[in-house]
Amino acid sequence: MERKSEWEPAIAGFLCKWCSYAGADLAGTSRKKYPANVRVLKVPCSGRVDPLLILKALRLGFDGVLISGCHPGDCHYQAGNYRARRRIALTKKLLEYIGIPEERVQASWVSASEGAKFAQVAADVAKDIEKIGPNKLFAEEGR
Amino acid sequence: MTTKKKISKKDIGKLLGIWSQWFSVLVPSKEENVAKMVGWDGKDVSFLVWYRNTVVPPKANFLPPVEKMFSFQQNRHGYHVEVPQDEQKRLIFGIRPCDARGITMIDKVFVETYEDCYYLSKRKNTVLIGLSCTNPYDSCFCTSLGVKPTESADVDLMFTDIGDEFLIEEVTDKGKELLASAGMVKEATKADDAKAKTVQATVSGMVIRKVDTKDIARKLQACFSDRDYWEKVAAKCISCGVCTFLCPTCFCFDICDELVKKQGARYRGWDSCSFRLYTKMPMENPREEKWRRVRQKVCHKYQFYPMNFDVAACTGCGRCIRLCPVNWDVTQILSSLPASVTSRGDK
Amino acid sequence: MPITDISQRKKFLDQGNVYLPHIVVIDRIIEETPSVTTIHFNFKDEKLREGFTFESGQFAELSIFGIGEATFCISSSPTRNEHLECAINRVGLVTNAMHRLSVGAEIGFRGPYGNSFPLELMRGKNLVFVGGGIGLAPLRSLIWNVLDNRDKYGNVDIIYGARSPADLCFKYELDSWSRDKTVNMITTVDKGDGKWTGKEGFVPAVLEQVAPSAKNAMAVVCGPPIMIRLTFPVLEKLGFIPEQMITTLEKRMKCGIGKCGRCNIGNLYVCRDGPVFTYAQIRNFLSDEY
Amino acid sequence: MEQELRKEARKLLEEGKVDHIIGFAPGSLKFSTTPLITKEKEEVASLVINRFMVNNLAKFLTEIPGRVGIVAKGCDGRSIVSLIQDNQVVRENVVIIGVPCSGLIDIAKVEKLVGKDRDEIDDIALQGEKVTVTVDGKRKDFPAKEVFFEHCLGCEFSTPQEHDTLIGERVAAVGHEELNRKRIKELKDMAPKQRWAFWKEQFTRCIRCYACRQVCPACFCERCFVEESQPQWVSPVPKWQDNLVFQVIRNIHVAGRCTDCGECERVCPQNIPLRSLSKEMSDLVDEMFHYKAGTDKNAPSLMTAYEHAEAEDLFR
Repeated sequence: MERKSEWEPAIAGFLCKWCSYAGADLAGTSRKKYPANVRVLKVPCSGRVDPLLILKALRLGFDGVLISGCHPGDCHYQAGNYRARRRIALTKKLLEYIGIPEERVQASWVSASEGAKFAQVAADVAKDIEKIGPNKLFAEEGR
Repeated sequence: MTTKKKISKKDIGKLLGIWSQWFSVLVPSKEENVAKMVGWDGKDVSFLVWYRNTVVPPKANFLPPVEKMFSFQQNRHGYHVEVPQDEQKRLIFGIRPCDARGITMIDKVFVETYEDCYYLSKRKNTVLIGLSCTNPYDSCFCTSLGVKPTESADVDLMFTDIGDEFLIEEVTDKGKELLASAGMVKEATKADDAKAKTVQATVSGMVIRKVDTKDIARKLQACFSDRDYWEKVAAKCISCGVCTFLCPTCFCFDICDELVKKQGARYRGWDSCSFRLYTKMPMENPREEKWRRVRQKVCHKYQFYPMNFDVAACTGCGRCIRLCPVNWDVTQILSSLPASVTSRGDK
Repeated sequence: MPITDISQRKKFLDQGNVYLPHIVVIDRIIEETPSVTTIHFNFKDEKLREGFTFESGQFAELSIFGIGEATFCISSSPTRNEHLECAINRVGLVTNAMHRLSVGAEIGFRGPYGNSFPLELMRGKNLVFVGGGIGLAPLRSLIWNVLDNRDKYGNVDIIYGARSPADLCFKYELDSWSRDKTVNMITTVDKGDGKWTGKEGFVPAVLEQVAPSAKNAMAVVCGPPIMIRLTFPVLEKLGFIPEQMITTLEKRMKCGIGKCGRCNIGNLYVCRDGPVFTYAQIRNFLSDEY
Repeated sequence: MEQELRKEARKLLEEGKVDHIIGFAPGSLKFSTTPLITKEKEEVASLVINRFMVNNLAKFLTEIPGRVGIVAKGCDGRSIVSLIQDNQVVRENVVIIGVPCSGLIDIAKVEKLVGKDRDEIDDIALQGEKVTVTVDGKRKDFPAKEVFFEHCLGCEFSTPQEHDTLIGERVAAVGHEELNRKRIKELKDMAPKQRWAFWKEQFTRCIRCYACRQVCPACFCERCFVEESQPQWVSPVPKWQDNLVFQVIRNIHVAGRCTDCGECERVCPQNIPLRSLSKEMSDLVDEMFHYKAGTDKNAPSLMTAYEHAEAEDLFR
């Protein structure tokens, strides 16, 4: 039914270097198949992910944003991911409120040993975003 | 003396219709209750009833809040630069004398030494039709700055409200041409002229806010280093850009580049001396403190600009008073300037 | 009154749109100090390469497309016109990006803008150049201009200082100037390192020690604002009158042509009425706004 | 009440308990006030209390040195507490002169209701929950809820909780739940695409005068992210995309600090409905984290605190 198009979603993936980044690595080395749509950006902690980074990624035309950090309780810096959680939760909700589809901004907890989970998350996120199509939110010139 | 013309108010729609054949006609219009000059829809002339003045001054039609200067793309031969062309002929109907004067003041800056083609191309392609004030705001103080609410030499045609009709003064030849093919425009009589005179006197009398502008430049020079005075005056200013952005004579701008997905462009947009970063250099900022910025704003309008162009860069439109978030009132400042330096100097 | 009449200013190949940059190509990059590099560049267009003229003291707006524009004085001399040079201090968005460029890069150039050093006034006079840090860049253009027409001028004193030996710009030329018997070259640093054999001390203090005569002289001062502010009183002490003191100022600029508003000192715009001023012109504002 | 306030302010200055008084003086326009920031005891005679004291004076606390006596409505009081929580203000340096406030009159609403501008209106008088507006000698009555600011209708703390003295009696706000969130509800009823189109249109008008940010007591950053140039996150010229990014991020930055004083929306010269963003943000903060800005000076600020289990449904 759906016409196959050239377009492939581009996803900005902010991955905590202590867990999800290693998780993504593991997914790669253990040959778990996951779509190549996630452009990985290594961050020192999910707590580093300023909402500005999320919005800037969308502003620059990324079709989606994935933030992934250590499971609650496992933060290398004790509470970075707890703080990230509040921030990301509010950002997601506010962006939804102004009309950015919730699929565009997603978050997950993936540990260094969860290569399979990362592959799954990446695939799911890519599928979600494929469904809603390319990000043209900021494309219109306007004034 | 040139003979004056007149037109019935109910014919304004028709007149604008005729002009629409040659021009993109702009009239005062409210969008979300913010009045500005925007494209006429071809029928609505209700502004003749509600319009006092726009929130956004018509300078925005020549120096827009943001404007693309050029776009660029890199290919294997290097950069390819493209300048957007704006050759549209425009006619602004209903500009107030204060705002028309404001445009004349910005003209001076954008013409001298180097011509600013972005501003001037729009300026040259635009005809200004002035409309006299009938109901000035209590914040207006134009008469203190030599602007008459019902007369203007800064437009092509000047319309004065004399009841059911407008008296039309042909200020420029361009203006005269505009009336040539308008059948509904009649010759004005002496009685019409007399009516206009009465209106002029009445409306001028309605501008109640007064500032003694004589000697202001000298007084400002005298108190330039009076830090205590300027600190006090600046205390409640919040350093936003409302007064400057919406001032009909302010022209400062910023230039910046943008590059998204290999599509690049250079833009310019309004900037304000109220902003702390306006003069920020890597190591120093000559106007880091708020009182210096407030002083700059006042001195530029009433001391520096007059030194360069022999006239104060203020038309008394009162926007800065009406729209200020904290009611910072420049007329109070101008009336309270100390006669001489009374406090410690600066630095 | 501005030193040069603005209305007489020569506009370079008037093209209608003064905001459109010409393309120049970087042909050499020299590391001056850890934070300063000099770029040598030339116009891509051959006609411009042939026809371009400027005067010592003028500046230009250089831009990297997609990053932005910034103001630089032209540090090469019009007497050596085979290419243009600008010294770039790495301090902000544009200058940091400039430091990442390599030879062959194409950048935008607008200019030359501003007035220039009053060579006519300086002719036959003894000249005192006082520079600090990257402030030597505009002076360098003038110094070469003078040295290339050596017989037109009297004595030449150059007093140049920087924070440390590593922060001295144009080291390769400082040496040649000190070897020049017609030049009295004094280099100083705020704090020397083990190898430093020259003077130590702030520029205004060293100037006071050197005490050049004010007779038939003109002083040209350029450096960080604090140095400029402290140097003028010293010159006054040495007998210089405000009309004998010249400086070139740096301010935040965007347009370079007197429109965008931010570089004013009183009613004067540094870009349009300057950047070269006499002390007489700006002394009322100097303590206050610069 | 005004007499009591002036006496109190004068006393504070005379006794050397404060160096500055921040309050409201009559403005130069009809139905307006202006912030009064003074060291002079003579000047406190011009302090006023009325229904037009719109500014959130907490904004000035971070820039006035020394000890300060400040006139605070409920929302100002919350902003002061929030600044204390963020270590921007030392409690001991502030004498909070609480002024209970059941709601402020939104002059823009009055103008719209009577079809006249501020300076054409002769009188506006509040009696109980009724506002009488006189234009050209003719009087018209409106229920207070129609002329009060929307945020006043949602006010939960009409008397500042944190205060050193209180001028006048505690009052309850003229609340109105439905009107308070009417515009937010309308937005939520739209499809996401419509909402985006709505905000795009709003931010196309933005001229980036930063009045919203400058007037906000919660925006106390030394340097705002929009002014960062390395990297330049947001273009300094008002393109709608960047205007939107600016405002959304600003709202996230002040989440847990915004006390719904409504100043950002009031001062916007382009009438961008900014409270429709900030109020929704406050609601989200309350719903998700049970946090109300500026209500507990000893509580850690929202973004530095956390519970072990919260908002987990938003994470994979």
